[in-house]
Amino acid sequence: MIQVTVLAISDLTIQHRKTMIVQNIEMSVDEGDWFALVGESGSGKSVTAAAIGGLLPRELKAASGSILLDGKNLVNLKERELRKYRGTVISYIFQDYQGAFTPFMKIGAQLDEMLRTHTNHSKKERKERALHSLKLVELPEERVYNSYSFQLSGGQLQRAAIAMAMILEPKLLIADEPTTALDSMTAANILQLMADLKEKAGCAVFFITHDLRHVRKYANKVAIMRNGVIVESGMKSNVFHQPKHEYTKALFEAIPSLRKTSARLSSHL
Amino acid sequence: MIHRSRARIAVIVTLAILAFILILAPYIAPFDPTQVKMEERLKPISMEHLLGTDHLGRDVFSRILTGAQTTVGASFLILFISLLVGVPFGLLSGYLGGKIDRIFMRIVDAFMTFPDYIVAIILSGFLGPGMFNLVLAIVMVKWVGYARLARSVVLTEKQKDYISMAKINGMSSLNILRRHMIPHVTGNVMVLATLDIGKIILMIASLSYIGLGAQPPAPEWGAMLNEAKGFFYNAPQLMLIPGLSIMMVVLIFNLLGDYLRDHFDVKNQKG
Amino acid sequence: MRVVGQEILTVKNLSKEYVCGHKAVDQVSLTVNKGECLGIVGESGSGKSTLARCLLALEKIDEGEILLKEKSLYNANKKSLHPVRSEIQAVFQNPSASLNPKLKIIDSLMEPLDFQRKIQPSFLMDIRNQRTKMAERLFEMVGLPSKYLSYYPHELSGGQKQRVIIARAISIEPALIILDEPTASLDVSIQAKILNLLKDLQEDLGISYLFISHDLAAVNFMSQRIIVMKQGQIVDQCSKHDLFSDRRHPYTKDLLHVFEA
Amino acid sequence: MKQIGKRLLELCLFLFLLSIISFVFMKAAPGDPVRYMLNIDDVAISNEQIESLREELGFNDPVYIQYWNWLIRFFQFDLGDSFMTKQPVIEELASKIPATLTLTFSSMVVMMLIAVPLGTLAALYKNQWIDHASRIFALIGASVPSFWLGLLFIQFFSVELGVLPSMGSDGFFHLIMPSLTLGIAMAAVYVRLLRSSLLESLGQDFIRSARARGLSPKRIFIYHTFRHCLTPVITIFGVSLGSLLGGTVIIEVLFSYPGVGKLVVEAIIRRDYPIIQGYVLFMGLFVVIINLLVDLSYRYLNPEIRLKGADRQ
Repeated sequence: MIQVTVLAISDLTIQHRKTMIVQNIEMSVDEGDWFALVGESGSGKSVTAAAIGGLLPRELKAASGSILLDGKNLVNLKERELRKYRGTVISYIFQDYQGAFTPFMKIGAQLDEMLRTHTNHSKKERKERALHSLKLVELPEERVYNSYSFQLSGGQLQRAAIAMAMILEPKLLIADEPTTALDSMTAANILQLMADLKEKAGCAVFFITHDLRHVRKYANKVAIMRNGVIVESGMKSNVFHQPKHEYTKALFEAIPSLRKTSARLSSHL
Repeated sequence: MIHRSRARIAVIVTLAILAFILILAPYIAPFDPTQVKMEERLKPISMEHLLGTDHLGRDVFSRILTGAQTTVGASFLILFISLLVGVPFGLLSGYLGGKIDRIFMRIVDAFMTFPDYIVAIILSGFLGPGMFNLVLAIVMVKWVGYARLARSVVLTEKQKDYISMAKINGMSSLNILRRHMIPHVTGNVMVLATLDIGKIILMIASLSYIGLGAQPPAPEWGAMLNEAKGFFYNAPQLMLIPGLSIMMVVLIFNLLGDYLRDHFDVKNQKG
Repeated sequence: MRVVGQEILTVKNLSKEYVCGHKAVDQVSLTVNKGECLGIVGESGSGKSTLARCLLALEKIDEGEILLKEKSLYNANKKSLHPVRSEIQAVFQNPSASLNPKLKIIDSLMEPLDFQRKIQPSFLMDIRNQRTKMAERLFEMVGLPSKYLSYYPHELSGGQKQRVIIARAISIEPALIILDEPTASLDVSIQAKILNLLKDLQEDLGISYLFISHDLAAVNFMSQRIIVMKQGQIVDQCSKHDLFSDRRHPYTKDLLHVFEA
Repeated sequence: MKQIGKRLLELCLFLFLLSIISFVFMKAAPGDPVRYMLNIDDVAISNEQIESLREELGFNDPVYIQYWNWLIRFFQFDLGDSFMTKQPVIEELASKIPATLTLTFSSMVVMMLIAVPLGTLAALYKNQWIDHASRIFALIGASVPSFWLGLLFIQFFSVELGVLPSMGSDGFFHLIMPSLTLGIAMAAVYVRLLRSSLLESLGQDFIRSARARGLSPKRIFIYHTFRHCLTPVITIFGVSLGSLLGGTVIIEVLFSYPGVGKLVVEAIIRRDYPIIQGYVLFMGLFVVIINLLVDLSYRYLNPEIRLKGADRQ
């Protein structure tokens, strides 16, 4: 089946006053992809993710290049236009699950608010869809619908955030380190959930992480980023088995692996 | 970074001038501030009387200088005592915690629920008008703020790992307080103190204005404003000059306070 | 390479209950031998950090006993706790929180040596009274240029700060260092260097480690023996070589599955 | 509801303590109250007269009896008589309280009219000219003695233009200058607090998530940002209402505005203790009510407190 390109970023540069945060990056994400953008802190991966949905803080701006979504360049869209894409075509989940929901509004109310903003379904229809979306992420839908965020655990909150993100069946789900703040067990379940939802909805996942171990199991494409530049990218199998760039090799060797027990880790970075 | 060093020089220079006036006021004042000369009443600004004379013929310039000593001097005294009482109290209560801390919090809450002006007025009411009673009243109001600040700084730092590290090294509580807590507390207290001086000066002036602070003929800025009330028509400058002096001094300290707060925030944020 | 025999740390049926009745640490017993690294792996809430704080006498324990070089650490009163206590040091997860932002690096580094005059670390004997020289040597041992001694913590990176903390931990040549998630907040490349440094220091100075982390791979890399904790209890214990044997506890197998992928 | 009950109990205890303190203060105050009572009218008085009055008023009874009697009379709204006017303190206060409350309320309105728009704009347009303007306004406002500002108003409006009355309080015009003076002074403090709490709310993670969901800026501001910063704003408002009351004392004296503040200052100068004591209790009651209202707003605004029963941050 021909690959429909969902997102195509070309020659994107983002600046903070004079300093370059991200320099002429190229990447493209097709329907059904799990595209992993890997980089250490300060590599500019989160800034790239934010730029896609136009969520850059005021002092950062996309100096040049284009972000094509379904053929439309988002960079020069006005805020009012871009807003229509957020939540419907592009949706986000963040590392800090506490910050996904407004603390003094019930989870159900926030789901309802989003549906009211982007659709004109009736109240009953909205409630059904909200409950259904919570069911999809394996949460006790009635209880979660009527509770506040401080009444849920970290794992539950992140699941509810995924439900919120997937409720309008976006084309692109941007996940900025969604499991970093979770236990390894809960994290594994969340990643599995995201993979299942991706298959069902057929959307693309743009996955930001600093941990290559998550990438090995779920991603099909990967890009390695360092100091605002993409040093290597391609299909996961190629990059994992024959890494070309020095930095990529060093990253792989720096991870303590369970199987081969070496006396020292390579750390010539 | 020039902006910062330029601001620092400006601040130091103004402080020096202020200190100079405060200490040397009685000597550089051309006339005796309380000496009444009815024939010299309500003179306009002249070479002889730089700021004219008031309704009793006293030289306004001399009164402003010596007035500075009362108003600003008293507020430094209040600040000093409040710090001396408040900071140790807050440090111990914050560090030791437990019952002492709970009792302390009850006292602070009681003080804090009342607006400081009201407490100062009532206290000086019971103690009776007069500068000494006013100073005492304001100290009783102000010390709580510093105790609370010291306590909150200690509480936040107490949980930090470097305090656990110090405990692991077997350092005594006293050593921990002295070596680790004091630097944090001094930073924050300095900022609060500079911002507070302005408030204290205003409080002294206001309470003296309504007759609770300095009693005539003391040359206190607030009291001078009260005396000038009757002479709007013929000598408006009598009312302008003390007001302006209060405003300038308070403005200087508020500017200094803002500067210190930004300076210390930078250090705190990074730390 | 491992020196068998002399037991540095012995913990017997240690329990710690929080006021809400939740048993944070439940009947934990373990031993650490000289020059050995014992690993403890567990999710957050498994009680591994509470155990560490109990061993460091930062928190009281409800039951059980802690022996450090056969001397009891727990039921000693404050005064006699002191000599035993200097035998144990710690490295925590967040390097920025372990250094007082208002003190220069050299003052934080030399704090243990400044406040425990009686201690004579073997590798600093010749310069015990020259504070700056000692600081420079300690920095050499952890691979930091001595110009950082006069810096303030906010001028250093996470990895550099963690090296300062490690230098401080080894400065009084303790018998045991408790490492509670020492590299969790560092990037992969920096984590590798820090783990290598810890291994080098263990070989050079023969200090025993208690390496605590949620990352089974890091624990496996550092330790000879591994303990798995869940809800305050030790659910599994094995030497590193038979980590993959099928006698492992199901929870350990789940962890293996997650980290091995 | 349990915490509110606890809070109410706490506040009643506080009031009770307050009455004891003010009673003790009255006893410990220097000067002989009986002597003040008598020689107010500059009439020569013999010692016997003072002695007989002392006996009659029960000043010679043991302290706790005096306090007990005082407490009983207190619950019958009898706070004794003012030394100066011989009128019952309750009536003296009751006649003046409405004036002070109107002044406080109108100053509060002035404060809100200035501080809320300026503070909000300063936060929304950070580091632009409106923000710097608000910073300068706050700096000047905090440096100008409020009573001096009043004097300038009198000088300008009454003396020069003769437009506004500078004395008394029968009518709207008498209210303008005092409330303007006090309102502006308070606005200067409130503007910066409002700005920082709004900035803090704007920076919250859940605001970024709301934006990522494609909600409209207007909706985000009203239902999310503003609602979040309401809690700190109300706390600051509660505190500033207290210091607003403090300010009224000075302003009432300045504009000889016949409120409770002016009364208490005269009472202090004339050592009229019953009035002072009555004022302390009135203030205590007023502050207690404000605290209770602020507490209730916490429970309403912050579900976490309502459900978990955690007391105020």
